[in-house]
Amino acid sequence: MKAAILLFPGINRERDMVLAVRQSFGAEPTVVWHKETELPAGTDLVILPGGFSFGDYLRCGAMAAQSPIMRAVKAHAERGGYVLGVCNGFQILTETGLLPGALLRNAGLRFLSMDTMLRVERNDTVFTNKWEKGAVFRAPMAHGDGNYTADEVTLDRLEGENLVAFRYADGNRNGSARDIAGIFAPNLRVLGLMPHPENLVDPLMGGTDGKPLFDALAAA
Amino acid sequence: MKAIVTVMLKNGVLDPQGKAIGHALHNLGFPQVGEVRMGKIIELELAETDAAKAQTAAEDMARKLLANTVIESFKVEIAA
Amino acid sequence: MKAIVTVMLKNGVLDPQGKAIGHALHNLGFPQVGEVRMGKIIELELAETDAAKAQTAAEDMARKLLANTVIESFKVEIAA
Amino acid sequence: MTQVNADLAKSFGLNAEEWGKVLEIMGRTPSLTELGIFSVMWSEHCSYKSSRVWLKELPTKAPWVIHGPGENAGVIDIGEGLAAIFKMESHNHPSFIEPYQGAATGVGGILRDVFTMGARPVANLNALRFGDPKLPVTKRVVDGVVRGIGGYGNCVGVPTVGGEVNFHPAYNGNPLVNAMTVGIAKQDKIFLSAAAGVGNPVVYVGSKTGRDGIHGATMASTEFDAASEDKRPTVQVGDPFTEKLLIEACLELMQTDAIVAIQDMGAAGLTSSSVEMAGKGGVGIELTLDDVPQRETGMTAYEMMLSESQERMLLVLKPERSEMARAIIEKWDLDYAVIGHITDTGRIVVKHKGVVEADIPLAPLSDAAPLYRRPIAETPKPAPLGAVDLSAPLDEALLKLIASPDLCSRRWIFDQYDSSVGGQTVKRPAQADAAIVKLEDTKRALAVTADCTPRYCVADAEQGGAQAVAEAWRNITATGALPLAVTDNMNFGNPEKPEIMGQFASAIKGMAAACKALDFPVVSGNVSLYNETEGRPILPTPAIGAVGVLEDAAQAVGYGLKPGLELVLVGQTKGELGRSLYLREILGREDGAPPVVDLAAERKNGDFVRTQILSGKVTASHDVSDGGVLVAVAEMLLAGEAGAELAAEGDAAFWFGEDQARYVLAVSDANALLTAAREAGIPAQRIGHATATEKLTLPNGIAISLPQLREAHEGFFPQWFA
Ligand SMILES: Nc1ncnc2c1ncn2[C@@H]1O[C@H](COP(=O)(O)OP(=O)(O)O)[C@@H](O)[C@H]1O
Ligand SMILES: [Mg+2]
Repeated sequence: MKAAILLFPGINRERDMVLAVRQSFGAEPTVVWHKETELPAGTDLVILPGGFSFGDYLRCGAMAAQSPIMRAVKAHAERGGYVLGVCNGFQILTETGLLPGALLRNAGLRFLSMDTMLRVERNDTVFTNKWEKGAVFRAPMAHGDGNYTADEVTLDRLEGENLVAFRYADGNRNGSARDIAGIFAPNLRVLGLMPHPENLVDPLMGGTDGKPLFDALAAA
Repeated sequence: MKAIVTVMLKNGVLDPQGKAIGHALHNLGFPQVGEVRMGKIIELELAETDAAKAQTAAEDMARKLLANTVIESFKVEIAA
Repeated sequence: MKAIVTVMLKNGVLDPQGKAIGHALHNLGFPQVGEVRMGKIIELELAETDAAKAQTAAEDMARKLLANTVIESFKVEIAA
Repeated sequence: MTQVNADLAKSFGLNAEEWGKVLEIMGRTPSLTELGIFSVMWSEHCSYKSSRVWLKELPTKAPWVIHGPGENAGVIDIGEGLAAIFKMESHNHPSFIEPYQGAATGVGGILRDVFTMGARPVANLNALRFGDPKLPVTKRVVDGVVRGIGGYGNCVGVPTVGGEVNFHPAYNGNPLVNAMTVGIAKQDKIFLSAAAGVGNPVVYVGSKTGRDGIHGATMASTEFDAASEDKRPTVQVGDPFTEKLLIEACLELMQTDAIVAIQDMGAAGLTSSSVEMAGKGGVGIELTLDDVPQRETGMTAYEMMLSESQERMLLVLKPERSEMARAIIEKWDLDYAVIGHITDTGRIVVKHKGVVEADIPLAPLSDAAPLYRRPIAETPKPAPLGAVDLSAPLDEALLKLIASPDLCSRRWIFDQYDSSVGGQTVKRPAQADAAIVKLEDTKRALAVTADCTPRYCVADAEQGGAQAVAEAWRNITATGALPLAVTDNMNFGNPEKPEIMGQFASAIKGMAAACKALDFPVVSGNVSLYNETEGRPILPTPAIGAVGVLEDAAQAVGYGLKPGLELVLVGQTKGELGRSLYLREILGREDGAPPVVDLAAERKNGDFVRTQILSGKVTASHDVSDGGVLVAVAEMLLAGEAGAELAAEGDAAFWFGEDQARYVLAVSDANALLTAAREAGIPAQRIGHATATEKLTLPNGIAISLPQLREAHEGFFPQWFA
């Protein structure tokens, strides 16, 4: 699997993502500047990492969604390419319309930086097949706007079509609707989630709970 | 001209900031406060002399960037 | 009644958000955009029938909580 | 037109004698812009006029020191061709006026001091002191400061990994916000600020200049009073997004050979950066302000020279590389403008709209800067602690202590700081005595900490100064790392009062002795004076930030306890309760002498502990400081997954005394450790063992359940902000 990591100004977890991908893929991902209009030839997986693209001024992810590279990402997704958005990356995917809903300010209006537990809602996807269904794993979160929201119809559809990827399993700190921490697009090839599996891929940094995500992608 | 774009969360979308402000106002001794909604206001200087054109342009900007119409609604006013 | 409190950064205070929005609008193909300032708007439902009293109360709330008067100024409008 | 005269000079903070010197240097009445330049360069903040004679006493050299004080930040060798670059800086006054922006811009400022030298910032810390938590204003300040530090640090993507927080009524109206940044650079890619090369372009990079913070440097150098309200418009707003761009743009530019010299525009903005760069290089500088990127219309030369708009840098470039540099800066959407050039005149010349607005000889501007050896009055040594009532039950005292604002969990604070961004954080807050941050692509790691105990300093500034250094050294040692160097932030009251200068001088004396004894040189620092409200000074607060190194990050130990381990107390316990938290929180007393700092014992015990850790025999380690041994053990339980049963004999003075140079180590073989200690001549005793139960059993048999302990420890902040 050939991975491209997008770099928008203000993104700050791209190095973390490079480390996680490098470790599982055994190959170096390409980092792509947001002003590019094409993805590198042969890109299978596009990763939108975390951070504060354009300062998250106005709305998280809103300005990044308008970046030139996002047209190529949409085309990639329409072709059935894989896309992973983490934290700000998830926000950018909702702003772009590649995933439904939106991420509002955390219910408590404070930035939340701590470990959280995530439950794997389905394991028959290219992202989650290294976990058991229902498995609970630890993932650090670090966000001010992770409060997932969508209208009831959309939420029901997400549930009905089994598109919820992860739910918070140890309390819902940010106020997300139905404890949703991550969702898939209907083709199961686009995943967005708020917490950071890429920050738990090394025992030295506290554990390897997040590694199955990258191992699964590497094997796909 | 100046365009003033007001962006509010749609009815029915939970407003964590509005809720927190309402709570804080009660604690500060303002029991008369009922629902609170918080939104954004964006003032744009436009190099434009035609109010109708300014209106159209600002609406376009709101749809493309300033508001996320999944959760927000907007309103544009033109001032001289 | 409804009080609408608009809070803007004072003149001369750096507005990083406004700056970034202006920049993004240019990139989106709106060259006519000049200065952009971003502020907050807070809509309060008030259990109050007297407009003058509502105005005073809302101003009080703005001074105490809604605006940071060190760097922001505010304006209150009362709607029915 | 403003009349420039002695009265105006006075309102700018220059006294009659200083004004006389200005006239002598200039040989004429200075222009308003010139007066502004003198007033900020000669302010306490920029000139260190009251503190310089004392700072010279600090040891600053060691074989591993690459650049000591005098540069934007200190630089030390951390092995493998890498350097750690770090400094601490205060933003006290702005943080009281506008807590969010004051703290945020404090973080932004210290980041710039570090990346201007070529380092990628890898860790932020903050040392905070607030007033009485019962006052509503304290809550507002804490909330704003914490949000501001998080708002800025989280956005720029530098993990905030440590810090400290104290409360004391002496900080009412004058909180302390000391921010520290640690960065990493290659030793052969370190950038300095001395300008060179006549004709080389002087380039402005970053945000546009507005009227922000004009006279911020002089404000930071005067006391607070009711009139401070009027100084509010000087508040600066931070733009962390632009800072992030600036970091990336500067680091990218530093990969090339374009830069001759670089300096952030900090306090006194364009004035101090241009004066310092040209002054250090022994050259002259000419600026044309018309080309300065401006955010507002109609700005005057005076305003542009004194503006403290944030997120700006000043560079001297090689002319043939300037177009390439422009391309890099503009790629990051930052302003780039050539605003002058280097000359050989030894003068700073400022032109605006065709008029020479300032023309000042640089050498006298710095050489003739005022330097005061102000009168000092030493604080009398505190009377020895009289009889102390030790009758409070141990369990009740412990629960009360660990729930108190100075000892309770800081989780509510650090949960608002992104501590994992960067993917290198080995030990986060509340896991180890120092935060551990790995150096990417190596096995090495840095250990970083910030420490000071102002309640000791106010009783005995010399002991307090030594203690602050010793505690920082101990915190690094307790992780297994080798302590290398410190940065300091000297926060004191009005230096014109002899008793304040006495505190300052004594603190320096204590710090210097500790730094010498521990081979722990000072490589950078900052002084913040006039920390008073209506004439009442803060507690003397010489905050110490420190950095150590581990050759193998995997060897770092934290203080979380696991069942089955034995607990050994290393170091001598006499039961020193003077100025202890036990005395203050349980008995309502703040008297006696602070604990003695025995630097020889500190060194010996610490070297022993580090050796034990690096030999792999220690599973958990915690230094003993605030609250004494029992609090240390409680913290080890709360950070781990074990209970404990304590066995040592001792009264409250034993369990809560704050004797220095001590550690609690958790090992699987206590006898081996005790034997090794005996052979090294170091006092050590077994005090109990860790259990698989959910409780802490005290020597008297009384047990406290861990949930109860946790509830007491975690309660304060969440309840305060509920
Ligand atoms: N208390 C101190 N101890 C040691 N060095 C200090 C101290 N205070 C300031 N310095 C050093 O003096 C120099 C000037 O400090 P400062 O004006 O705060 O730096 P900057 O201009 O980068 O803000 C720096 O090199 C700093 O490290
Ligand atoms: Mg500097």
